[in-house]
Amino acid sequence: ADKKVIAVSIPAADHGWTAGVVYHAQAAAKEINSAYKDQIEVVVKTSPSASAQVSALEDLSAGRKLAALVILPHTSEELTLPVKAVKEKGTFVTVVDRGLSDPTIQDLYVAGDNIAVGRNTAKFLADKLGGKGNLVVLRGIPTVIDDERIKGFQDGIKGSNLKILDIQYADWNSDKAFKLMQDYLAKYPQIDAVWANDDDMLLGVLEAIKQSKRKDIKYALGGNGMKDVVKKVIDNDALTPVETPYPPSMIKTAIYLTVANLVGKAPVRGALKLDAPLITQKNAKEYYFPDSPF
Amino acid sequence: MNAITQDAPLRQERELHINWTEAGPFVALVALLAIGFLINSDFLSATNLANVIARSAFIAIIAVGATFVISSGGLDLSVGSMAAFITGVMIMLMNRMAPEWGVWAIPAGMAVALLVGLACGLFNGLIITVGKIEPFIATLGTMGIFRSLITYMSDGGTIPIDASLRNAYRPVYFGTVGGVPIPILVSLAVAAVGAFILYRMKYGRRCAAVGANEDVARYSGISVIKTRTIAYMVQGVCVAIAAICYVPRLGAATPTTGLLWELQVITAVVIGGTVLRGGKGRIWGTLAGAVVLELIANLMVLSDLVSEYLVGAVQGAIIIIAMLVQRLSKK
Amino acid sequence: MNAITQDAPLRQERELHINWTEAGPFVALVALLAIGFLINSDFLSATNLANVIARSAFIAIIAVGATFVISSGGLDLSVGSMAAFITGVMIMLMNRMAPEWGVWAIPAGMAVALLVGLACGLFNGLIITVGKIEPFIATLGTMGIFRSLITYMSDGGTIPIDASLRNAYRPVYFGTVGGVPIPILVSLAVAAVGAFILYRMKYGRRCAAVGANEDVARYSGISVIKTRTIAYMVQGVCVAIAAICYVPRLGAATPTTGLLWELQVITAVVIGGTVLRGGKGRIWGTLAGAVVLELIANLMVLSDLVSEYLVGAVQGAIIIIAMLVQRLSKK
Amino acid sequence: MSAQMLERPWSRLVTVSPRVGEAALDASPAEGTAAPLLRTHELGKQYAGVTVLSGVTLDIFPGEIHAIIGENGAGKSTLMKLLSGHVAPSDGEIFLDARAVSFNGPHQAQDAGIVLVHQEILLADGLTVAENVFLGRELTRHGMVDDRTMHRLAARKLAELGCHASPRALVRDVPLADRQMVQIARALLDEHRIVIFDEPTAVLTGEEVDRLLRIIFRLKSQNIAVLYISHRLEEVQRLGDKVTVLRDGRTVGTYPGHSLSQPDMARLMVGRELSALYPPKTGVRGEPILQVRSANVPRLVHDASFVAHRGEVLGFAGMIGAGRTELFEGLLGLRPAKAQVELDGRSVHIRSMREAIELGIGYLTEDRKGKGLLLQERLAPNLTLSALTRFHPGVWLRQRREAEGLQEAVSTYDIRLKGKSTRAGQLSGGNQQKLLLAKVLLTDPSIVVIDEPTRGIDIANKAQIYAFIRELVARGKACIVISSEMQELIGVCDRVLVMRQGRIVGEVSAERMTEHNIALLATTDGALAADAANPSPIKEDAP
Ligand SMILES: Nc1ncnc2c1ncn2[C@@H]1O[C@H](COP(=O)(O)OP(=O)(O)OP(=O)(O)O)[C@@H](O)[C@H]1O
Ligand SMILES: Nc1ncnc2c1ncn2[C@@H]1O[C@H](COP(=O)(O)OP(=O)(O)OP(=O)(O)O)[C@@H](O)[C@H]1O
Ligand SMILES: [Mg+2]
Ligand SMILES: [Mg+2]
Repeated sequence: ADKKVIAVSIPAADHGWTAGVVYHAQAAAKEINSAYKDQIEVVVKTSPSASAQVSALEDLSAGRKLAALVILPHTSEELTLPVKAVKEKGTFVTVVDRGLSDPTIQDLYVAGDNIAVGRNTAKFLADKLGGKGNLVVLRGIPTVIDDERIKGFQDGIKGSNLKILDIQYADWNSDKAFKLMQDYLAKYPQIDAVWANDDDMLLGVLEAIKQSKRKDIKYALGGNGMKDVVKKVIDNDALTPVETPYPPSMIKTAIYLTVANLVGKAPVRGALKLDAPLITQKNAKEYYFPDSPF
Repeated sequence: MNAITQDAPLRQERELHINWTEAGPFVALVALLAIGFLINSDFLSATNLANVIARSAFIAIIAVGATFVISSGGLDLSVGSMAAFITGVMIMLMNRMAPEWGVWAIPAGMAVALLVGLACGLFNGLIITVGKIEPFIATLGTMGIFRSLITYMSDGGTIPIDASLRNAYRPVYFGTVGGVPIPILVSLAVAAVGAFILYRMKYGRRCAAVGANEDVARYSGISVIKTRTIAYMVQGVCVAIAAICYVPRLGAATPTTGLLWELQVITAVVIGGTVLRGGKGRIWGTLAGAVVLELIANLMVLSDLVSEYLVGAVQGAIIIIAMLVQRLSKK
Repeated sequence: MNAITQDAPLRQERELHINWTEAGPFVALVALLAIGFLINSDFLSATNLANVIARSAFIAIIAVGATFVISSGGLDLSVGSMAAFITGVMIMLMNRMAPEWGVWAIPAGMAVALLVGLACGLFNGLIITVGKIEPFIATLGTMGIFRSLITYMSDGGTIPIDASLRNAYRPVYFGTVGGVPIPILVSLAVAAVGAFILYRMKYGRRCAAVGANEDVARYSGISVIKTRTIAYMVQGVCVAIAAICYVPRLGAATPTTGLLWELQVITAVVIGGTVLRGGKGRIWGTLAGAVVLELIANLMVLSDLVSEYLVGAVQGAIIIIAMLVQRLSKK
Repeated sequence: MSAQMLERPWSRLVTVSPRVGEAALDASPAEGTAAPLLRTHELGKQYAGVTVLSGVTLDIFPGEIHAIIGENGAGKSTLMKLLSGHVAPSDGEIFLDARAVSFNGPHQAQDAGIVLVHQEILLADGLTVAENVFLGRELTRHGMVDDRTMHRLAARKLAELGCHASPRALVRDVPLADRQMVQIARALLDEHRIVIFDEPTAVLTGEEVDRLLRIIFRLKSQNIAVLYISHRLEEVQRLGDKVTVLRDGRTVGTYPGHSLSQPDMARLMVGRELSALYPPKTGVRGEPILQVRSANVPRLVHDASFVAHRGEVLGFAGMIGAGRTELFEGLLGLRPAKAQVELDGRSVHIRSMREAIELGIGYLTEDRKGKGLLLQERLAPNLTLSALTRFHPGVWLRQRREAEGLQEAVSTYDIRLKGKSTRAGQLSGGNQQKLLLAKVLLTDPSIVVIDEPTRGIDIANKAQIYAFIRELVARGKACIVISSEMQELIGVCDRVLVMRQGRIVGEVSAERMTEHNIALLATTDGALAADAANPSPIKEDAP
């Protein structure tokens, strides 16, 4: 029996969130490969960079015809044409998280909402700080996700008197975030809240705050829904009472939907946008997966 | 008299010796192809091989330049960021010219890319030769500079190429001539020119002399500063050529374009048989080295044996083993 | 006879000479402190300086080991990944031991970390000396291997230290003795031991001899293989010590731990005045180099002059300028 | 080898005639008509405040061979570097054709017609012979380097010098002597007005020396001026139209060459009477200490067997390329080789120099720059490098003791250091050699293998080194001397083994030990050689 091949192309696990993506993708692949033993084979491939991902697409589609491709693109612009090339061979394309420049390519789109991650966090801070205060922000690696989150955040504080004192790159790396936060603390005597646009960085930020013994910081928030941070929310941590989810498990959702399209009778098409509601103590349990590495 | 009789066998031995030394990377290449075929028979399919070799073109082209730099006793860590920077400048320029010039914006952009590459190389070269700073540090510095500039130019985002140019430019990467993908032809051409300069022109001799023994070169009236600086300029031009081929492939410049290419480039050069200490450079070996690297990555994608987390480990191990194979084939 | 009378002034001159050459990195350091103070007066605050120097400790400790490797004519690109790998192994082990051993798991973990470091160094050393592979390539390979292993061990996520150990272990990074943060003391101790070995012990002589001229060393009855391998083992132990100090800082190992440390380490060594070609190591300069690097990063955040996009460019430029300052202070 | 030279072995020349002083020439030009081609006026050089050379005034005329002699460290090489633009003078002036010149680098001097063949071999190891010969002056055809022509020309030039190294061979693969020839070929490639040779014959053997001297005479006949430095005074005597003697950085005087006897030269150089060059051979041959059976170094040495005894100096003679160096490098674990070695009757297997040193064997390499000394390093670390364990028992370095050790070596071996010249590379060539000797002997070996013991050493120090060798064997040690100077072998050895094309072809001792016999063995095949050697040449000791 000819098995239908579903290729899953995702970024390599180079920090917490992408690691989560890899974890969930592999989990999905394992489950599906054993559930549909003779019908479907899911192949997961990771790539450390956009150009490596393009290469991987070429490699995956060079030898065989893919029934479907599930892709979480490194960047939108760079992957658009290569995905289009795969599509033209008759492959079902599911795009996850980051849309391609040309939305007509995708058959199915499962996305998080990076802008909402930034905006919801900003709204929360504006609300809790009474519309004014000094903020410092840590951003990740210069990419689209990073850019969107920062844009969302900046939109979110518009109209309030919240002031962003500083914004610097910390490469989504907890070490760099630790150093950067130490420096922020040395530089600014009064900081009301910190936002790190990713939970990996938040861990470093918290450690630096703890070391400084400063009391002026009211909130230190992250984003992405890392289990350790969600746990803090559950425990009603004073500094980090809320969290924004950006679940890496969306890849799993996407893979299952793609399988449904292949094996099910009804076509599955369209766009599915996961929103990024604030995780608070009330709903935190729903977002807590202690067994995930992320 | 007896010396004369000894001379003949001696010379022959040398000839043989040279051939073996240069064969190293190719032996590794063939070994890899064989292993690849055993693991996945699609590996040797024409499409797959064409893809892989075309992809290796960027690294190969840059590595040809690096062969000059390394054989002259230098090192350039900035090539990856430089490629990103040149790509960025080029795309911005072409986009700006597109409305007026139409498709002619493309050759204009290419010309500018070459000039920018030359200038970047000159900049690196001068810091190293006139400023007398270790190449490692100097180019680590300029690596940061170029990388920041592209980040700045793109506001931390993407600089996509204008849609009106996109299709016209596409063939530069995706086109074929006589069935051979254009990037492969370009990289062969660059290597041929590089080999010609390095082996058949005065400059090549001087480059190797400067790398082999700076003092001797100076005594022989060779300007070390000039020779080294030119090597970096050659490197700059090669980076620009790679950037020109790169643009149509991904259609955009981003702050992560060309990330860590420098390591791949140096690896390709070393796998190719050029020693990092300087001296003789091996252009064709470098080319083979670049293909070897890309094949290893390809093999990782095509084989299902390795956990995604361990891909890096297996790649690292294969590189080391490839070097051992090469070492053994020499003796 | 005339030789004896000449010897006294001779020795004095030497002393002076050394001081100037070695002063280079310290001159750069002082210049940087002065500039920092002009830009932001908080720069010289005790907390800030303590933070910065404590932060530089990891790089400094690893760089002490790198000074051995580099002065013996080698290079190690794997240190960053090795640090991550050691951190991972150590934490996993301590976590497993914690229920039975309690706080004693910590010293046990440390001991294991040192052993793993030694083993990793030995592994690198053997590939390079016995396998006769260029250090650049060999350690690039092991860099990939170590990085993959930690990714694999952590499933790409985080390996946090057991909560029961966390507080007991915290002081190793955050504690102070007599007001001086412990990491600073550790890095001073490592440097002192390193300097002692390199300058006052036979091994140091051998190391420098092998780096300066392998043939001379061999003809003098020095085992090149042994000497080089030991240098890599020293490097491994230094990485382990850095890892031991690192664990309490963030309490976890992740696949991004120690990313690109190798470049910082080599930069610190070179800024410190050790030449990459080998033959001479400058431990104290290396220490200064590590602090210089961290100060530059700190200065970037404390000053408001630079767009976040351009931080890398300015950092790169400052490193180049620091090298120029050092170059000038020598002559 | 000319018969004349054979009749004047060095040992007979050591009594010095006292009347040399008056022979000094007037400093003003002797040749009435010709103007000097090159003239120096009060030339001086200081390194970091230490005077190395001062007040040197010299006239060089076209078509003359002007020899410069002086003790090790007298400043000969420095003077030549000043003349050839390698180093800028601190004081004084250089006139070329009566016009003051100052060269900014050797290339400018070469453009002006002055070229220097360095004392230390300066070639790019990783490039080929031909590439080195033409470095910086590559020939091109249609814009391409013309390798074929360059190979041909290089081969021809080398052949004129009697060197048959392949132009395609990498310089690092050719023997030292060939490298020297490459260097000379490079200097002679272009027409020059003044050619300076700084100890060109130090690494050459008799036949090659003869050939070089013939070439120098030809240069002279082409009206080219030649400056020639050598510690081999018989060469100086054969060549020198004029001889300028340097002592401690100053000129002692310029003398008409042919009127000066070798002992005169020696006395002028050293400034005192010299005792006999070779000490008497008083050694009593003791027990065999080193027995080597069928030593083989792949391609280079075949089936060599010999025995060295306590209390004897055993010489190894041979043409360049005979494989003497390779034999011992092989025996000492410095290159792959097979051999059965017995030390004091005990069978040993030496895999590295370290083991050799531990077994009490010292080896002084012929390539002091590449394999002997760390040129960038200070003297003390160089001195103790092979004897670290012996010199520094315990954990740490004893730097004071090391300084004392250096002091001792400096006075014992008369190493001349000027002020700041504390790096080994800054010592003059001869003093480097002495430092190397001191380094090897510091391991207190019971067998010393010395490859070219007096390469670049001045006459006074030669005598001293020979005395050392004798003293060593008198203390019951064995000494093996590999040398390309036959007089030296004859003067200092008890027994000489001759190698040819990788084989030991004969042995000479006692009265049969003559240049004639050795040369015969070293160059000719079986029948003739058997005539020259002792009745049972090879099998005498080898069981
Ligand atoms: N670069 C240098 N720095 C300091 N001192 C130097 C330097 N070069 C040479 N000297 C010193 O100058 C003196 C003369 O050296 P030079 O090489 O001219 O001697 P030489 O006459 O050629 O001796 P030899 O016969 O041993 O070759 C020596 O004492 C040497 O140590
Ligand atoms: N690396 C090498 N590759 C090939 N041949 C070599 C190499 N090194 C030396 N030879 C050859 O080995 C032979 C012996 O070398 P060498 O000249 O060192 O011997 P030697 O007897 O010590 O002579 P001398 O000490 O007088 O120079 C020569 O024929 C030389 O050409
Ligand atoms: Mg000299
Ligand atoms: Mg020899």
